[in-house]
Amino acid sequence: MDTTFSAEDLAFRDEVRVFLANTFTDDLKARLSAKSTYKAAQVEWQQSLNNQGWFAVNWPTEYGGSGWTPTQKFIFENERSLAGAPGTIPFGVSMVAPVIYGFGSDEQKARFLPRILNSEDWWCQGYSEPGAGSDLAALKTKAVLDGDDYVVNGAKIWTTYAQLADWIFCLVRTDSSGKKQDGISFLLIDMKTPGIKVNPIIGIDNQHTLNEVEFNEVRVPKANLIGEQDKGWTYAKALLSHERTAIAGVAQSKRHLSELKKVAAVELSAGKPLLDDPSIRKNITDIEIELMALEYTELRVLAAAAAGSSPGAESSLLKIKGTEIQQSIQKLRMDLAGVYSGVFVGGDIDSLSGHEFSDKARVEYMYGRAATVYGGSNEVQKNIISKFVLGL
Amino acid sequence: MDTTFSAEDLAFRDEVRVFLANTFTDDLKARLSAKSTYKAAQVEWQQSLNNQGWFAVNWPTEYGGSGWTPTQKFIFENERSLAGAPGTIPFGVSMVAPVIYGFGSDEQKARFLPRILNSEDWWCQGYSEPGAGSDLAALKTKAVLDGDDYVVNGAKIWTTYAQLADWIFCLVRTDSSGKKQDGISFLLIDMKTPGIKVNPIIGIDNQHTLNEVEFNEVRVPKANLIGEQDKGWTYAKALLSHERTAIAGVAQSKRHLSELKKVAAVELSAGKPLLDDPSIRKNITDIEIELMALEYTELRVLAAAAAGSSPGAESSLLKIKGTEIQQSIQKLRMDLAGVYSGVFVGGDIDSLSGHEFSDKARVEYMYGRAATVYGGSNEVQKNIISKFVLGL
Amino acid sequence: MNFSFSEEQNMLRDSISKFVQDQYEFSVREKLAKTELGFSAENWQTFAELGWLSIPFSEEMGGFGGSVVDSMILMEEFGKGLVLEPFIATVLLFGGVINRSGNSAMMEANIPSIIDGSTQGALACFERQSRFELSDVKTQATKHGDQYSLSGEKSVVYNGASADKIIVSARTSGGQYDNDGITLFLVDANVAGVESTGYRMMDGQMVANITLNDVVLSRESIVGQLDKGFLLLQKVVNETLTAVGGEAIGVMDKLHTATVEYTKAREQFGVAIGSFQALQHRMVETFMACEQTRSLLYRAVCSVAEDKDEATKDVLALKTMIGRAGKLIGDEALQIHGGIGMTDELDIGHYVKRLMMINTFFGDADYSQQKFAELSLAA
Amino acid sequence: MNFSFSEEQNMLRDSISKFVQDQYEFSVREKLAKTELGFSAENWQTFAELGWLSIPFSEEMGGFGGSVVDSMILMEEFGKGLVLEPFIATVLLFGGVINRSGNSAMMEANIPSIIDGSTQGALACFERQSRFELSDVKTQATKHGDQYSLSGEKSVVYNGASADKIIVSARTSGGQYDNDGITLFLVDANVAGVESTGYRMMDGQMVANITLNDVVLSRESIVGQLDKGFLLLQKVVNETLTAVGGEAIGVMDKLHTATVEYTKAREQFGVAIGSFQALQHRMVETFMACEQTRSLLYRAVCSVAEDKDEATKDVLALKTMIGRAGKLIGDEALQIHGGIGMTDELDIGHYVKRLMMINTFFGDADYSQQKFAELSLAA
Repeated sequence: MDTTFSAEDLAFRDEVRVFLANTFTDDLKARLSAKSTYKAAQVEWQQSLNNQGWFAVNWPTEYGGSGWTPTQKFIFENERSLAGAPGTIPFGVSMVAPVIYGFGSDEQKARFLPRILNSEDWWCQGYSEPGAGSDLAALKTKAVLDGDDYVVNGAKIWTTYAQLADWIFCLVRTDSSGKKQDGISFLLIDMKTPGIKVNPIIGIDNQHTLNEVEFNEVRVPKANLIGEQDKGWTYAKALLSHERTAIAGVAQSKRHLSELKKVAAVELSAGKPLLDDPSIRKNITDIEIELMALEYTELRVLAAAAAGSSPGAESSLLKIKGTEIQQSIQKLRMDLAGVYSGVFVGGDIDSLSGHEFSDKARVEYMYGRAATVYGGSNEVQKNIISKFVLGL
Repeated sequence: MDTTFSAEDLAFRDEVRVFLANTFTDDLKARLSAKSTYKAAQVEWQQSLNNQGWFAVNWPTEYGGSGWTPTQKFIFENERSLAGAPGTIPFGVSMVAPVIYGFGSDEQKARFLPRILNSEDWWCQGYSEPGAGSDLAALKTKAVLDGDDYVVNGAKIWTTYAQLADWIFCLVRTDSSGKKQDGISFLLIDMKTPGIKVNPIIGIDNQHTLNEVEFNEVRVPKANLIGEQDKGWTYAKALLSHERTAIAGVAQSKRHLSELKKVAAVELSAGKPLLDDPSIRKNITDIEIELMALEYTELRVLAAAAAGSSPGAESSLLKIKGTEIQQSIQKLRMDLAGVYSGVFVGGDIDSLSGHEFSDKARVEYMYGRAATVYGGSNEVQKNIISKFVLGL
Repeated sequence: MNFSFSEEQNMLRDSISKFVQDQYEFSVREKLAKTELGFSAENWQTFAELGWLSIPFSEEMGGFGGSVVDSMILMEEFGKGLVLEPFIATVLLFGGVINRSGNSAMMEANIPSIIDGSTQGALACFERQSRFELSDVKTQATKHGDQYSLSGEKSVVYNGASADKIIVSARTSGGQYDNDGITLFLVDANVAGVESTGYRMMDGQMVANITLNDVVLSRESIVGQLDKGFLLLQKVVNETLTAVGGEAIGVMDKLHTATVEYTKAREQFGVAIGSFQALQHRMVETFMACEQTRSLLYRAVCSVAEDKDEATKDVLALKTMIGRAGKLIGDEALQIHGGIGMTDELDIGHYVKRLMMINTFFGDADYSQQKFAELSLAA
Repeated sequence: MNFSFSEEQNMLRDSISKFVQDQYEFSVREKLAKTELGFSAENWQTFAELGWLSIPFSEEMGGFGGSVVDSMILMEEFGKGLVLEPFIATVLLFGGVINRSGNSAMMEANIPSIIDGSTQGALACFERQSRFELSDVKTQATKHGDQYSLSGEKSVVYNGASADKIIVSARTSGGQYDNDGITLFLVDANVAGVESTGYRMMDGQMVANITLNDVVLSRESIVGQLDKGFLLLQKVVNETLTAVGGEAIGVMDKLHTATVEYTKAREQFGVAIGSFQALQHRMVETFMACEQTRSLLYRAVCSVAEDKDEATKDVLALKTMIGRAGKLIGDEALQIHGGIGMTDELDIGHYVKRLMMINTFFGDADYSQQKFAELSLAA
């Protein structure tokens, strides 16, 4: 048991730092934060990572994975977060790709994986449906085989960035006769196919991130079916625990917390820094201690995964604690912003109020409420731990 | 809506203060706190209350109740607690008496109520059984009619002060054919009856308060059956919400909290009073604010009861919050005691350690753990609120 | 001691409740919230006609002669409908300060026009740096003979953009953080040197930052006593917070009830989600939080109405609990509603935002608890 | 970076685990806890023979040459059996201070007899008034020529009644609360002027209050450096707390597991109570609390073993979480067990008491968190 970095690890860390300094430029940063240039900038960033061989960090090396050790993953995530660089959009590289290389045909692998690696396709996820939330398997979107095509009818909801996406991977119902987990198939659908309509959903953060995606007689080639018809639930399940691990966001939370300490050092109450306020001290350190723990919980899970045990119910723990910490940080940011936490209009007003972090505070707080609901609600995660870890 | 006291209320408060000053003497106080003299002293105290007409505060006046308004009850409880005077042992006056005057025969009323009023009989409660905890109705102690007697076999558990008691009121099973709530009868049993054995249970507080009471062919005259055979559950249920209200102990908690503020003002850390410590300040005021709220919640429930609505599920709220606050206070006391909170042997060592409140801290903390379990566990109370208030 | 409402109070509640139900459907409210004004001038006239704007003022002034209990009742019903009209800013804060000023000329000149709905008012008592400290005042009032000249900037002034008249706290003596030496001035919004930039808060309320550049005022513009503005503010804040506590409980009850009802209707895994015990017990917690908050509300409102010594302490306890219970209830409402709760389209998020705004209004839970501790733990 | 144990460490764990299972049944432990000594001298000799008492000491001293990781492993297994023998007091605290003293004569004179089980030791570093502050020292060491005279009272000294030798913190310079000016002295328990009053703690541990009346000591009795005792103590406390963290996690896991198993067996309302979702979700919380505590334990133990800058900070984080998680886990274990959990007869209450004692050991959760904040929030 030790936590020291080897000489190779330290060299890798330096390499990452150099890469970040060269690649994550102020110009890129600016383009990432403007709505109109966001997508292109994010793609550019992901392509830079891929050129370095650092994009598909969890893929098997045969498909282009980075082949990193848990320690390298830890180092990269830490450095990336410290630099404030964005993560990768997970829907392609982390979510559909493992299904494709795990269960797809050779043709599908050849067709989709290289484009994902190079961020040529922007993917979104079609799981949830209006009326079926955490009870994912209750989905109703139907696909009926008609010649060489499946004809898809129904709707998906809470689809992040569907408005930017080229492709959507969907769970669809191909058989309703058995129990609900059976009869589900996994389809890859081109978003340009006629009959698809994307309806924006404005969130409580007043942003357009989520969407409803309607399917009206959408024809999807049979070649886009992953694995066997009616077996999609199996493929999707394998992917779910992966999603949960990714949601933990430890490195990101570390960065946010350290930013907030700096804010608390300069924001005043009655002329004294908020960092001297006993409530703020308690609130910050409550979070920090949980986060220090979660960082090592994640390392332990990564180490176990590298040693061959697949992250099962432990990933539920990461998801629950990770999202709880994220929300606590968002709450802390709001607390620090005080009355300015409620300021609604951005732009000019921010500078007027003298509290530039308040608009970010509100948007992140509000958007962050969803973290305990998506990726399988935290209640569902608790049911998973209860059943598979505690044996209840 | 107002919280002012009328002239009559103020006069009553003065009267209570005079009574307490005259009756709750240092001598009585000393006898109450020594194990050997406790029972006689407690009886003496209750008899003093009864001589004043202040003992049976919730009974109808026709049976000797005090006929107090909610405000008077509030005033008395406050003054009593402020003075540090003990409450009344509830098993007779508050628990079995309402069943007797509510459902007993005229003979039973005449026989038992005057002796309860004058604290001539010490009662204990025979509800819980080994194996049947919160699921009270699952009780198995059997009573079979044999001539003019019921013959009782079985065991009751968690019986407070059974070792001091003259009588026990029991729920017994007289019929096992229907659903479990049916076939239960309510029996009054003389503790001197042959076949009763009291086995002490030492608690985690290392005190002997609880007991198991065994019944082995115990013959109980039919005249000691309350109401109808097999209808005991109905009678007991009426009593339960009463018990829950009594458990809240708001006035007592107010007194304890104000004592602890005084302790925190003199106990030091690094030479500074603990009362200046931010954690202690937060812990004290967390409790105080909840308690200030609960005081008014209780007043609102009392007022509603006086206006004719019977305290139903609201009493579950009082029980939950009241016991949570009690436990928080016990925890706070332990925190103040610091390392001395663990001192096990009382007597000499207490004075040695210089922290006389530490032994009390430990005993009350440990004994207090049971408060969220007895009187219907807090989980059961939540089920009650969920069902009867929220309609879930 | 009694916890029931008078016949008159029940009638008041019914009339407000009816208005909210009939005129304040969520979709109507949403349209109003997006207008430039941020509320309905027509509604405001209705309030005047129904006498609601007169509630806290004495009968001599043409008012209803109500107490904070009446204001609490009104605000509880307003809370249920997320009413946008600036009752708090104009009637409770602006009107409250005038009403407690002891200056009868000023009262006679202003209260009738509050009551008839013709004057909109605001209280400008916070600044960019002041966070929740009423005493942190940099805005300077400099005396020139019989006149004062005001300069400074006030932040997040509720109803600041619509107000005809604004009460401004300014320093006439003492240091930046002193309680003493703060004086309140009545400032006409149209007078030279007053500039206001309006913006919207997340609950739809319109606020403004107000700059004062050598605004010249007569001695008669002083509200209350020279240098003693802090005490006057504190009194009015206590009264206002009990009324806002009413609003908070209205919002909380609404969120709690809507959530319970949602769990009865919403099915997952083939059953209503309200049948899951883990959710049941959490909703019992929100139920208890509502009840405990209501108890502190009644405690504080009586304390303020009866002018008890512990009024400030009771109000701080209430404010602390509103913050904490509000967070719990809001979080559970969003979480239990799930995805649908996260959309701007549903009313739930809007109720949550209003509760969050109430939390930071004149001091959040942590701040209020520390102030409470100062009073409660003084040796 | 790796989180697995060496072959040797796994063997160590197995041998301790086997001892606890075979020799430390709860009923046996309960009898031991009620003896005057409070533990078994025979067990102590077994520990010596098995080499456990030598774990932290270097091979040169005849020790096992282990790290804090090894001590942690041992203590985790001890925790599962609520082992009473004074390993913490004699080996970790007393032995730890000697071991870190840099004084080779003293090490050679004392460590072998710790290892062979013939010396019992204690560390007397707290006083009646000192609460959790190691630096609050009133006990005075007055210099007379080449000798020191010690006077004062030390409180709650673990193993104080059985100890042959005691390390005492005393003030040689500075004021009562200063970190500097504290010196550690090695005191023979039988020497004139040392009086000890033994008593028991609720977890069965024997402690003593020790009075020192003009106890005369040579210059050679100084452990470490004059006036620098605080730094030495802090180092040893960090090492000890990571080992005690191991014990805590042993206790927590035991409580959590016993509770889960109880809910599978215990029936109410016709079903196992483990089928109630509200209880399930609460046991998921205790599971997560165990895992998070274990993570901080590994973090702190590596930090201390690798002598990192953040060692103290990591230990304080661990100690804070042990207090908080321990409270949660203990509370839930008692509550979910219900009545039976409240009896002295069942082991549950005893595990809970040990966790409570660990919480107050060298600073409770609130104290540790504030100390943590001082390090973490320094600007």
